[in-house]
Amino acid sequence: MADHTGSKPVHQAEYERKQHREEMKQQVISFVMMILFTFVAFGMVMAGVDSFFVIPVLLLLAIVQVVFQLYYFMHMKNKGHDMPALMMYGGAAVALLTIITFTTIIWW
Amino acid sequence: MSHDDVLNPKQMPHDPEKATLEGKNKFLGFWFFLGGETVLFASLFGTYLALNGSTQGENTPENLFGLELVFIMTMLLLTSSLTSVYAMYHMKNHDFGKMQLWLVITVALGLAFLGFEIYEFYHYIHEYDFTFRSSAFGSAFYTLVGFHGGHVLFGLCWITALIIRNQKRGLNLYNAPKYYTASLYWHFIDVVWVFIFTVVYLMGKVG
Amino acid sequence: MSTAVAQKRGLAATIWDYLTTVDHKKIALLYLYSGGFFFLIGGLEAMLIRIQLMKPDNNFISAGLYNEMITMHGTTMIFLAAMPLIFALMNAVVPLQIGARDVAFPFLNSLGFWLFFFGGILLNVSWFTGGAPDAGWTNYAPLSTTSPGHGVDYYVMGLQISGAGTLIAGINFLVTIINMRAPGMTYMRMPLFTWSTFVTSALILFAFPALTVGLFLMMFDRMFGSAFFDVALGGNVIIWEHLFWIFGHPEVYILILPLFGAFSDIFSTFSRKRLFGYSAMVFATVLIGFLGFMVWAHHMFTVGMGPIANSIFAVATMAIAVPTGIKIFNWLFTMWGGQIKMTSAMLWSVAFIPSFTIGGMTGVMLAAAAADFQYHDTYFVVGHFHYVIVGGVVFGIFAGLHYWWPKMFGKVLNEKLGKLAFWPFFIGFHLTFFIQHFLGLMGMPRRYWVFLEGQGLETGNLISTIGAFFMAIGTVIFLINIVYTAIKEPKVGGDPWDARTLEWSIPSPPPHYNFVQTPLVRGLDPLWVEKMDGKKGMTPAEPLGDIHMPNGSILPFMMSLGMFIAGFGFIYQVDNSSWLIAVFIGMGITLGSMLTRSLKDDLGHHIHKEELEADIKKGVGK
Amino acid sequence: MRGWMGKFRSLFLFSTLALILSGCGEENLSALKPKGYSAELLLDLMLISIAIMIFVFVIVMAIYVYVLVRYRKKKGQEDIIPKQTEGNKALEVIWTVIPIILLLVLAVPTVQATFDLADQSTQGDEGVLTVEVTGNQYWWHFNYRGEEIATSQELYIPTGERVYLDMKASDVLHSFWLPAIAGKMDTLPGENINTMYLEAYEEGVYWGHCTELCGPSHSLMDFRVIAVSPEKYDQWLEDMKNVDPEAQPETTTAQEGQELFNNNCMSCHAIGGASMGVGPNLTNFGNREKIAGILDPTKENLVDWIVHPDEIKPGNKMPANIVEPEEAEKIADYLLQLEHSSVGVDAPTQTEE
Ligand code: HEA
Ligand code: HEA
Ligand SMILES: [Cu+2]
Repeated sequence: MADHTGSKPVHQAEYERKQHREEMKQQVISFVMMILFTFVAFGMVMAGVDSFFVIPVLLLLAIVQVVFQLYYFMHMKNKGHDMPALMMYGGAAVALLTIITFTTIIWW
Repeated sequence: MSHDDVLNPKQMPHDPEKATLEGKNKFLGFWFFLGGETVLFASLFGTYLALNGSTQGENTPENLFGLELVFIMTMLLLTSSLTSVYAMYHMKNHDFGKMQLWLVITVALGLAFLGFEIYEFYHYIHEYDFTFRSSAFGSAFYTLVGFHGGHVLFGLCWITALIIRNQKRGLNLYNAPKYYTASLYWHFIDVVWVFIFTVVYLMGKVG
Repeated sequence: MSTAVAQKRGLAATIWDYLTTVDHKKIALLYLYSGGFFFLIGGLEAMLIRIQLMKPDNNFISAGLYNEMITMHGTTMIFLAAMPLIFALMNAVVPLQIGARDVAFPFLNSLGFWLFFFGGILLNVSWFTGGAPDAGWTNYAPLSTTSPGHGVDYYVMGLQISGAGTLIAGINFLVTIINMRAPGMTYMRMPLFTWSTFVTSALILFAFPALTVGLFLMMFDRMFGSAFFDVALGGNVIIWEHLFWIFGHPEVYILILPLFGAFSDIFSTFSRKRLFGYSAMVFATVLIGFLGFMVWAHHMFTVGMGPIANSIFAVATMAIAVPTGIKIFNWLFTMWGGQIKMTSAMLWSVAFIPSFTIGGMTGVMLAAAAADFQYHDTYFVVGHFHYVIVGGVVFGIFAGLHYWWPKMFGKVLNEKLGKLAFWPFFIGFHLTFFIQHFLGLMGMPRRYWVFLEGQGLETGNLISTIGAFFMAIGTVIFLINIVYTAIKEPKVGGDPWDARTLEWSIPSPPPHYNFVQTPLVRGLDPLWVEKMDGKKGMTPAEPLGDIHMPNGSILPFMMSLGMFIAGFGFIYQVDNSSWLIAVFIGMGITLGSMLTRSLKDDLGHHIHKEELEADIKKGVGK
Repeated sequence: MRGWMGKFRSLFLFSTLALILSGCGEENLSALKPKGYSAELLLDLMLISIAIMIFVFVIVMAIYVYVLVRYRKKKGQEDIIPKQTEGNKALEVIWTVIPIILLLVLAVPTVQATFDLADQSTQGDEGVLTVEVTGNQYWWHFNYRGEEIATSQELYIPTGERVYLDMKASDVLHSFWLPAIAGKMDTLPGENINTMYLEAYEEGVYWGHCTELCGPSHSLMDFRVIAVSPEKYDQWLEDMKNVDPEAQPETTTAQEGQELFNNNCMSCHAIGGASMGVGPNLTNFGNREKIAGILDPTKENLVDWIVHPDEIKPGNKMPANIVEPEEAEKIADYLLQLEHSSVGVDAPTQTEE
């Protein structure tokens, strides 16, 4: 496909590309972090670390990973994402309540 | 904006996925859908957590799950998330060819993931006689992980359809939002998987 | 306008037009007709219930049939009558109130309707195939998982399909309200009906997925042998109750909030005053929506969750009285100092205040967890929820229909008949349901096919039944009014009520592109603002130009039809696996239609400036 | 806490309210005529809440009526435009704060009562009775823990002391409601046991209902609780423990009935003993208040029931037509003479007017 940016002022197109590259760099970094976290998580379990300690850490690692996904991969950190963020937080809040319920009072 | 501008834009804007009103709507609507999906998966996770002790015998999470396979699957899916980020990167740079290429790679990784998952299920059913019907734990496990697998399958079909449909005509303002939402969906699948491997497999193994 | 054209083209063309329409105003009519139809069915079921309970040990309908009756009455009224009627109002009004030409997703809007419609039909088919669902509208396991026959299967598939439609409708309204507002229509200038639609849609988005999951689990248990609710295999029946109420409690606010919005608009219009405490009203709406997610377990006080959980949920539930009270008082003070005009719409709204207040107060009484050990599953609860639902939701729907009827049909519903319908309904309503609180406390549980002689329950039940007949009379007069109005009443202009919001600035009914030129909004109650400035109508925000509109499509209908067919397949494959063919055919149609939708470009069409000018000349686009 | 709530009740509004409400309903069935600790506690709580509600309602209605009378549109007002008030901070604060206070007033006794009713501190103590309750489609079974006896449909308790109920269901959900003595509690199938307690003040026969939809005959799943003085209760226990299931009836028809009963019915039912079968335990049947929980205890009704249980309680598990009507008459003779204990027979019932 032809490059349409030709008709834009060159410096702006250049600027945008640069910006995209910058963002891509962040994304690669978050990817590396995610992989790292995954290694740590699996490593801890395989090494048989005490479950009392491991479970909160596992959950924490998962949440951080998901934040990376949402904010970097899915661009929630960028502007124009207020409403998506609001609705994701809404969903997360209901999700949290649901999970708390199902792990506590479901056992009567 | 005339139809021609949408299908053959004279100039690609900065965010092609949000250049048209339809694009903006799709973008927002899809995010909201994901907000709803969050609750959907939370309900499934909740059910799983409530029932994962109801194993009715030897087929407990500790005895069943093998972490090697899950680790490979995790790597595949995480990587596919990155490749779809690359695809979107090229979309923003208006490089259609590269975008398609990265999406093809994404699909390939997704397929591999799905293959492993099917193998895993097959393995449980035939080696361990552990099925959807054997216990409440079985039902909850296959439902949760299966729902995720179903999402993967749907995502693969969707992205493949987009790749094929647009191969000849390139990026435009009509299909850019479609690509973008498909990639959001794909990331979300990855988000869910992060919790699955943590809550189901790792925590199951820890006991 | 388009209906007139269609009439010339004949019936088949009209039907085709409605099957393929993506115009929110026509979809509103579809919701209205089908919701109204289901309301009559649900009402008929209610009458049969009341006749059965007219006297002790009655044998008018059999025990099994009675359970089917209450289940279908509850399910039909909530999912197939109240919600669609609310969607009818939302579709007819919200885009106009924010100055939009259409909703954000016209195609999905149509899909949402057809899914609801086919889901509702599927549910009601069960009457003719050997038994309707009979485990109550709450469908508690394991009564539901072990219920013989296919009744509960219909419940599961029917609600699953129509629930998907509702979710789609919710997302559609959210995006419409965020993205499609006319210039100057800031969030804090949106009419309360639009605001409450927004909050309601958010509730739908977060509440329905829990129902979806619950229904899937129920479906797997009943049709594919899983063990979620099978205690013999380690299942847990309480999971269903939680999932149902995580959805179910927000659902009751999904029902009432839009009508709170409608009442706000109506009180303000017919008092000729701006809404008192607008920002407090918005805040209260949001707060009710928010708190609505934290109280679901008040339906489960007697399940044995323990005193800690019961106390937490009791206090959380009581908290909702505060924002609701804020609303009640703001409405009263909207009327304070105004010029109250008692139109039929206003009459229903005015009647709502004491009725709903009583219902809300019995709600707070129920929330006192310990006391609920006496109230729960008795007629006290039946009294409570009909007070809020009939006195709030149904009154609100009647009020809203009276108020917006001219916008939808171009004619004001006959006022005399309107009031004539109101009085028997209003009196009958209190007769039917007030006494039920006492019946409950005197020892009458709900869902009782018969009550026995000599327990002191005879008189109360008889009064209640008589009241129901009054309500039926009121309903019938309302129907007569519709027909009478269609035949006899004259056409009216765009603004018959001297109203305040944007929808009244355009003709009744509006042309299918709504606004010839998008209006410029300069304040809360935009039309009122212009009128006070001595202007006749809105100032346009754009020059006259081509208008982009979506194309109609039959695909939403086809997708829903596919689901309908697949639904039968799922239900009957338990008996005979050759029914799986129906699953494949149905899903094939649905997925094929989806594929077609995504492969075929559909960019909509343009209405050209010249046509618009011609319309204006004919007096359409003023 | 009963103390201060009891005092509350002597307040004027309360006593009037209580008086008006107690006009409603039958003795021993109505939640408005409490005859036991929990029911009384709950009535007090209800009265507090009703008082608050009446207070709120009066205020709302006062404003409402005033507004509707005062501000109706009058002729000749067309040109006058009402003042477009935006709101009023002071008013808004008032109608936010006052409800909050009222709700707190309600919340405190609510929480107290909730914990009070969940109290299990004396369960298992020496001399404290626990009954294991099982809900079945469509009958109730009561097992007296540690006593090796059981009853169905009718629960005997001593007055003036707490009796704990450990409750579960054998098939679907049920709920045990005894309005005049206590509230209700669901019974669930599976592992879970719910516990509540009863404390009856007076001797009497109290009427209970199932309040969780459990199938077609849900409305027919009634039961009785017979409260007798502790001495009589001990007597009853004695009688029940000495039941001889094999005992020969006096009349010949009843003897034939016994034979028939043993051959046809014993696989599901029992007489004496403490086990729960597929059907109710029929010990002391001749002294039952009701047959199957709902029918008056006449021979005619019993024969009807034995031949066509499905017509009387649709969907119940007792098969129809296992015996001929003539045989059923004999079985009825046998069952109706099963009078193992006369304790409670004279306890005041509700419906004899
Ligand atoms: C439109 C529907 C609707 C609405 C709006 C409500 C509103 C409320 N409901 Fe209701 N409810 C139902 C529909 C609804 N409900 C249904 C269908 C069921 C039964 C389902 C089933 O089992 O089948 C049910 C059941 C139900 C229960 C369970 C009962 C049981 O099964 O044992 C409870 C318990 O807490 C409850 C509480 C409340 C409360 C506290 C409110 C509050 O939101 C009310 C708030 C309003 C007011 C309080 C009035 C105005 C306020 C003032 C004037 C301010 C001052 C007031 C005070 C200080 C008190 N409801
Ligand atoms: C939106 C919700 C809604 C509405 C509007 C109503 C409206 C009515 N309901 Fe209710 N009801 C429920 C929701 C609703 N209900 C729910 C959720 C339950 C619980 C179910 C369960 O336990 O699972 C319930 C249960 C319920 C019961 C308790 C049953 C039991 O526990 O055993 C009763 C009994 O009186 C009752 C009565 C009524 C009556 C008399 C009306 C009246 O207001 C109806 C008025 C309307 C009419 C009277 C229509 C008149 C029209 C005609 C007669 C013309 C017919 C013509 C044609 C069909 C062509 N309902
Ligand atoms: Cu609720």
